[in-house]
Amino acid sequence: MEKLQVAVASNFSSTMQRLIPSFEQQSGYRVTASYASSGKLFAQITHGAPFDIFLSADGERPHRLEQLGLVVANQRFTYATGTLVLWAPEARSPEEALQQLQQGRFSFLSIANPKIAPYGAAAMQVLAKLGLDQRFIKRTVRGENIAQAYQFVYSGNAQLGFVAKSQWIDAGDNINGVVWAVPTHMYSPIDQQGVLLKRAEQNPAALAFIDYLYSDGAKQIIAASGYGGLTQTITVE
Amino acid sequence: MKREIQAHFKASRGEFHLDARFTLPAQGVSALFGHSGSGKTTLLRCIAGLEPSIDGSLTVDGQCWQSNGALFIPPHKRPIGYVFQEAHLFAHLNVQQNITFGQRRLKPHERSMTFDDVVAMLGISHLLKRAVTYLSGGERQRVAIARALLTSPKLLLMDEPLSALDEQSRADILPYLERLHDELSTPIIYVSHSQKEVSRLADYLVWLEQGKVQAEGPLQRVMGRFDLAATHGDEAGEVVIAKVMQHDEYYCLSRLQCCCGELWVKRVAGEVGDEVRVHIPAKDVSITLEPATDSSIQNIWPMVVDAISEVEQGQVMLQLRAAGNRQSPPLLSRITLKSFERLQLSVASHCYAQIKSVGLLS
Amino acid sequence: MKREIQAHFKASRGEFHLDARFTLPAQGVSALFGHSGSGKTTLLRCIAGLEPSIDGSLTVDGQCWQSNGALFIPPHKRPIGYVFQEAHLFAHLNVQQNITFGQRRLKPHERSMTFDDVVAMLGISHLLKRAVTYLSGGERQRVAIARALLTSPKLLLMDEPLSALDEQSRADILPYLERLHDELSTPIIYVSHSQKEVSRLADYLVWLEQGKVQAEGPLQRVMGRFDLAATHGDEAGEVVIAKVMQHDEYYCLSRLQCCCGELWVKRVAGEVGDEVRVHIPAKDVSITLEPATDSSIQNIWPMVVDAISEVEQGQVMLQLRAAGNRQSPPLLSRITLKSFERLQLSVASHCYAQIKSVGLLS
Amino acid sequence: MVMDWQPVWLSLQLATVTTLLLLVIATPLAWWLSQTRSFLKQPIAAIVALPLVLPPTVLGFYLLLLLGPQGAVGQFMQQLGLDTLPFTFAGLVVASIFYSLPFMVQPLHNAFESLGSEPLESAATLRASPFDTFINVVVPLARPGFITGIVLSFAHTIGEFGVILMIGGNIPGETQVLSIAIYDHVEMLEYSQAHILSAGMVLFSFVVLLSLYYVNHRFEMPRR
Amino acid sequence: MVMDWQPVWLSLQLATVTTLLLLVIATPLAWWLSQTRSFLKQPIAAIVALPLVLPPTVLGFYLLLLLGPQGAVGQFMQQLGLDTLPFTFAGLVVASIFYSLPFMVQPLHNAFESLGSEPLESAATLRASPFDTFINVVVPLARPGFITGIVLSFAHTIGEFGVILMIGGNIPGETQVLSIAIYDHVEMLEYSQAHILSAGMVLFSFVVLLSLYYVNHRFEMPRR
Ligand SMILES: Nc1ncnc2c1ncn2[C@@H]1O[C@H](COP(=O)(O)OP(=O)(O)OP(=O)(O)O)[C@@H](O)[C@H]1O
Ligand SMILES: Nc1ncnc2c1ncn2[C@@H]1O[C@H](COP(=O)(O)OP(=O)(O)OP(=O)(O)O)[C@@H](O)[C@H]1O
Ligand SMILES: [Mg+2]
Ligand SMILES: [Mg+2]
Repeated sequence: MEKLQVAVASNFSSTMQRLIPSFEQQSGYRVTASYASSGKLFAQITHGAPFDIFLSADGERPHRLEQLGLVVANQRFTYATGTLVLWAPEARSPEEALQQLQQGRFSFLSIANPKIAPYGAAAMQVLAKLGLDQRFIKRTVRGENIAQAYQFVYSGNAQLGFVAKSQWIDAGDNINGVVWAVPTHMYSPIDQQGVLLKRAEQNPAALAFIDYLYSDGAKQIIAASGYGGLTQTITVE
Repeated sequence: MKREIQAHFKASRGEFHLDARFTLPAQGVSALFGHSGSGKTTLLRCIAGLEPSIDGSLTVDGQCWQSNGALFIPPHKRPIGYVFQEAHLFAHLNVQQNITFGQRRLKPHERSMTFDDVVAMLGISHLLKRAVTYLSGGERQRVAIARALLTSPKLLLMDEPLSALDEQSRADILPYLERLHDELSTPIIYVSHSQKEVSRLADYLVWLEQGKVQAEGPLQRVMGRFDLAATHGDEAGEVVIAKVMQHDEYYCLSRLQCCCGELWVKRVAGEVGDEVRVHIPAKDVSITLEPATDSSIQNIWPMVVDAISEVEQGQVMLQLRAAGNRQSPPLLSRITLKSFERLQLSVASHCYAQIKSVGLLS
Repeated sequence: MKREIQAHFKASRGEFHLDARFTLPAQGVSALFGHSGSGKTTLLRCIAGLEPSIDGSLTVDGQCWQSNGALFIPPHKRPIGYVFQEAHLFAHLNVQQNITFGQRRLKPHERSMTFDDVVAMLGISHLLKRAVTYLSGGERQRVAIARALLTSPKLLLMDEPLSALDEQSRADILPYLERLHDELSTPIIYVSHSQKEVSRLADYLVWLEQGKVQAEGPLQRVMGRFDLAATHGDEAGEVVIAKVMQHDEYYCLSRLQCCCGELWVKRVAGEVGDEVRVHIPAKDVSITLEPATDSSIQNIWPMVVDAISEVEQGQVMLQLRAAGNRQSPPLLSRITLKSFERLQLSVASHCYAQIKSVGLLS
Repeated sequence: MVMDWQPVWLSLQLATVTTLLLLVIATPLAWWLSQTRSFLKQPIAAIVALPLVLPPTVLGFYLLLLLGPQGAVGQFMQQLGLDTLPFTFAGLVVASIFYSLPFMVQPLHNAFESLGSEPLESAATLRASPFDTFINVVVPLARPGFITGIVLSFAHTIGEFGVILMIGGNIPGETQVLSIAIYDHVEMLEYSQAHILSAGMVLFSFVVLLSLYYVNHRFEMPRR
Repeated sequence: MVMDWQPVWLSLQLATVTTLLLLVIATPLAWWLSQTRSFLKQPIAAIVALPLVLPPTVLGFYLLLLLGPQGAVGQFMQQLGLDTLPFTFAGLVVASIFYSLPFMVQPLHNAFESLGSEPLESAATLRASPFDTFINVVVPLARPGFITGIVLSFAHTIGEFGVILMIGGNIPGETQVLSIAIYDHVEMLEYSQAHILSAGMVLFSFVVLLSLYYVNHRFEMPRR
């Protein structure tokens, strides 16, 4: 039976773990997922990593892979859209969280590294919109990825943090404070895109998995995990 | 107050049991003497404070250095110099740096030895810039001696310091050690298994066997004891104190007076009136019934046989005393049983003891 | 083919220049003798192959071991036993494991020594299970000797192996070394600065000074040389080969015959007819003009004065030969100038040499 | 929570294999460094330590370049008809060896140098060939150096994940070792699982290290 | 490309300060380990090596918890009126020290043990106090151990970024060290920048290490 290797950006890992059982049940295929940052996965894929599908945290890297001709053309698809929230463990209401940010009532603000993580870039856009992007440079700590941005707040070292809504949902009840749901117009959409690698062009399991991602069941799971779930194929410009 | 070193150390190491109690004069040279493995090194280390786990007490010249767990002066605060059995030089320092290591840690007024003297005496001036790795065994040992001397110690501990040295080097160093205790009155505790060295140097002897003190006392008394003499074969003998009476510069001789009679010896260094120590090996004392007149042997004393013991088969040890002087210390003579029978000697026999002058130690 | 060891080594180490060429008999004991720093250890290391950077050639008993860069047999392929100046035991092995380290690497038929013999001879049976850290200096040296002996070497190299040992241990080991070269005809090259040890043990002598061979030859010839004798003070003397003629069990004496005459000595171990070596120290030979009859000295030979030299001021060295035998090897006697003048001795004077029997080495 | 033992086994395997191979590789290298008087000694000693100065992920990246199908080594291996190393267990081993080399070489080098020449010379005069001497004299006398090398390499390989993530690709059952698994848990905010695994790992390592030190202690040479 | 020198300086500063402080901390610890006969010796030696077995990021996470305002250490520091350590240079130093401790302690421990008691005893009989002896005899004789400890700690601190990223927060000019900068380039697929920085880092480190080894060589004790 065909085995399916999916390379998944770390920030989507918990959602992926919910998708896998349901897919496996439906299709009978077995999926193994490898998690790492999109940058690492990109480097690995360009050096022959044995992946069939790559679910990136952004659109840039799948695009580059397409340009390099390593993936099946015209198959790039957005499987999830990230949603940014501002987490304030000490605040009692979303408004207070926003005020805390605007008034600078924190020692450290945590974001993902804007250079390498789409959530970080989005957070910077929000700060710019609020006119705060230059003010807190020395008080802004940047995680390698959105998970570290979350950990900075979780450990109490940062009092505010732009994290992913999916993380907030994952954490469930055992978490303090409130989040301010950042209006989506304040940042360009965090489109998380996926591609089918050339080696898997004929792999029925891979094709089945992509089909599955378009399915309602998958969309539901993704949406419930805190993503603006829309799965669509993007054709090459 | 009497200048003394009182020590008592007790410890068990595997099958080796140390239990040594002794009192040494805190002046002159005391020898720790004994067979290999008898505990000499261990005892010396105790005195230096290098065996803090060994229980014991030690008083040096009225000062308590260690007292059964209650007091323990650490080694670097004891004013000692220590020459280890193996040289133990510092591998990262050259010869000169090794030698001055201790000296540099003294205040100027504490320094009673000068670098130039010590280096010249030990004949190591050509080695000063050398890495210690490139020293020969004997050179190593001389450097170690220099290093210990330059700490200007109040008590010098030496663990067989001359064993790797040739006669020439020994002959250079021994007089210096003698000067050390004569002029600076630095007491020396000297570990050795050479009876010759001991009798040349030591005033006082502690004889160790299996961690216990077997005999202890002034050199003369311990060396004169028959049991000791019997054990140590060829080197048994008597040490007598003699007074310099006259120097004969032409013949290069000195006339000494000792209890038993006159003694002509090779010109000694001292002044007329000085006291010198003379070791008379039992095997160098021969016996005649009549005084020989045409012999190259110059020292002939009339004696009386005081005691007789058979040392080994075929060998007889005679204890003699000066004829007409009941109180004179004993003189030992070892002769063959055959000669003994031929000369028909017995206790109270009168005879003449011949001593070869050049066979004497100064 | 003549059994010989031919060696020539040349090297410069800082100010030390080695350039030693010599030929030794490949049997018996050869001594490398010289002052501290004269290059004895370096030379011994060359022979063992431990100085591959030193140029030289070495042929042992017809086999070439090294030849000026063209050939170099590595040390572990040379059938030698080496006793280092410092014991160099393996710290990770106990005494027994140290001793058998070399033996275990021999094929059974190559083993000519037995463990039990060697251990008993060196008196280390009680130490076998001990960690080497806990050995005394002398114990350490004995273990090192045992370790070298158990490699059943075809050539034994010993660097002052007895210097840390007391008389008792020496007396135990020396006869064994003698047996080694007598029974197994294992040649021994022996480094020593003790003339006494050398004259007791060695057949052949190489005298080193500052890296050069100063004198070389059979012991008798080299030791008899006046210059050597003069240098080494008290221990100068003559070594003569003598034949055992008779044992007197009652008196525990043996009668030896040597070129100059008869010699009564303490009972020796050999059989009647065996040859033994006798060292006659110059200072133990006294001179009379008439033979003493009532003396404890048993050995009295009629001699003729062959040569006279003044050794030091006040001391005269006489070279004697047997009266009526122009070819006899010389006998040395040291007497004082005073006696010399009193006895009116001159070249060709007749006299009697008195030798104290117990003063002799076996 | 169902415990997934595979990463644990994989980590232990990786650390064991790496440490063993490091012993094989580093021992002769360290020995050469300790004995040579070649002018290459210092440069090579410096090169050995170099992998340390790069961030592990970056090092992994360069290893990926080198070992991958376009890299020099990768092309060479393909010419030999072999698979390329990245994303395989063998690749993990190669990367770990490369990265942990200084942890093994340095302590061994020190230990060998501090022996001095005496034991070697004694052994040679006792008929031991150089190899025999090395095994029966040098190795036991250099034991503390070996222990340190083993401890540092083993612990470091267990804990390392930057290089391994990059070269291994975090493929469950193949290259997903424990350190990556813990990392994943932390990333997924599954802190309790991460705590359990971390605590287990620390405890296990503590027991292993402690036993090693006690065994070492038992064989220690007695000191005065 | 405009070169940003700040991460470079920061890395050098961090590595230097860490190595110096490690010398201060590890030397007495290693000395104690080498001299003690306490039953605590083995457990403490094992604990020193433990930070190695956790993935650096995970270790960083736990340090973050421990040093943070809710952590035991953080609370203690706050009670003393001090700022908490995470996201400060001081925090980086503390984390680096913690993580690199075994690289300094282990080689020193070995070097001290291989000295034996002879030099200490000789020095004591030559009037040198224990401290004097330590400075003038033990330290020079243990030089190879110090060199190894310094090389491993320095190189490792330069290259480490998992712990540092976590504890430092990658604040440009404050806690963004070179290793993180290179990492970022790789993640951003800016490979040419990464290549330049890496090559510079490797070259620089090579020169530093080589000089260190040559200096060490000059002071080496002569061997037969
Ligand atoms: N830990 C130990 N276990 C067993 N025996 C020990 C231990 N430490 C020392 N010894 C023994 O104690 C004895 C005394 O040793 P020490 O070094 O004092 O002898 P020594 O008189 O100096 O001998 P040498 O003349 O040979 O140097 C030796 O027999 C030695 O083997
Ligand atoms: N690398 C070197 N540089 C300078 N001198 C050296 C070097 N190596 C050895 N020497 C010198 O060579 C000489 C010979 O040393 P060797 O060990 O052979 O002497 P030895 O005859 O065995 O003396 P000992 O009786 O004292 O042991 C010594 O003076 C020593 O200092
Ligand atoms: Mg001793
Ligand atoms: Mg020598």
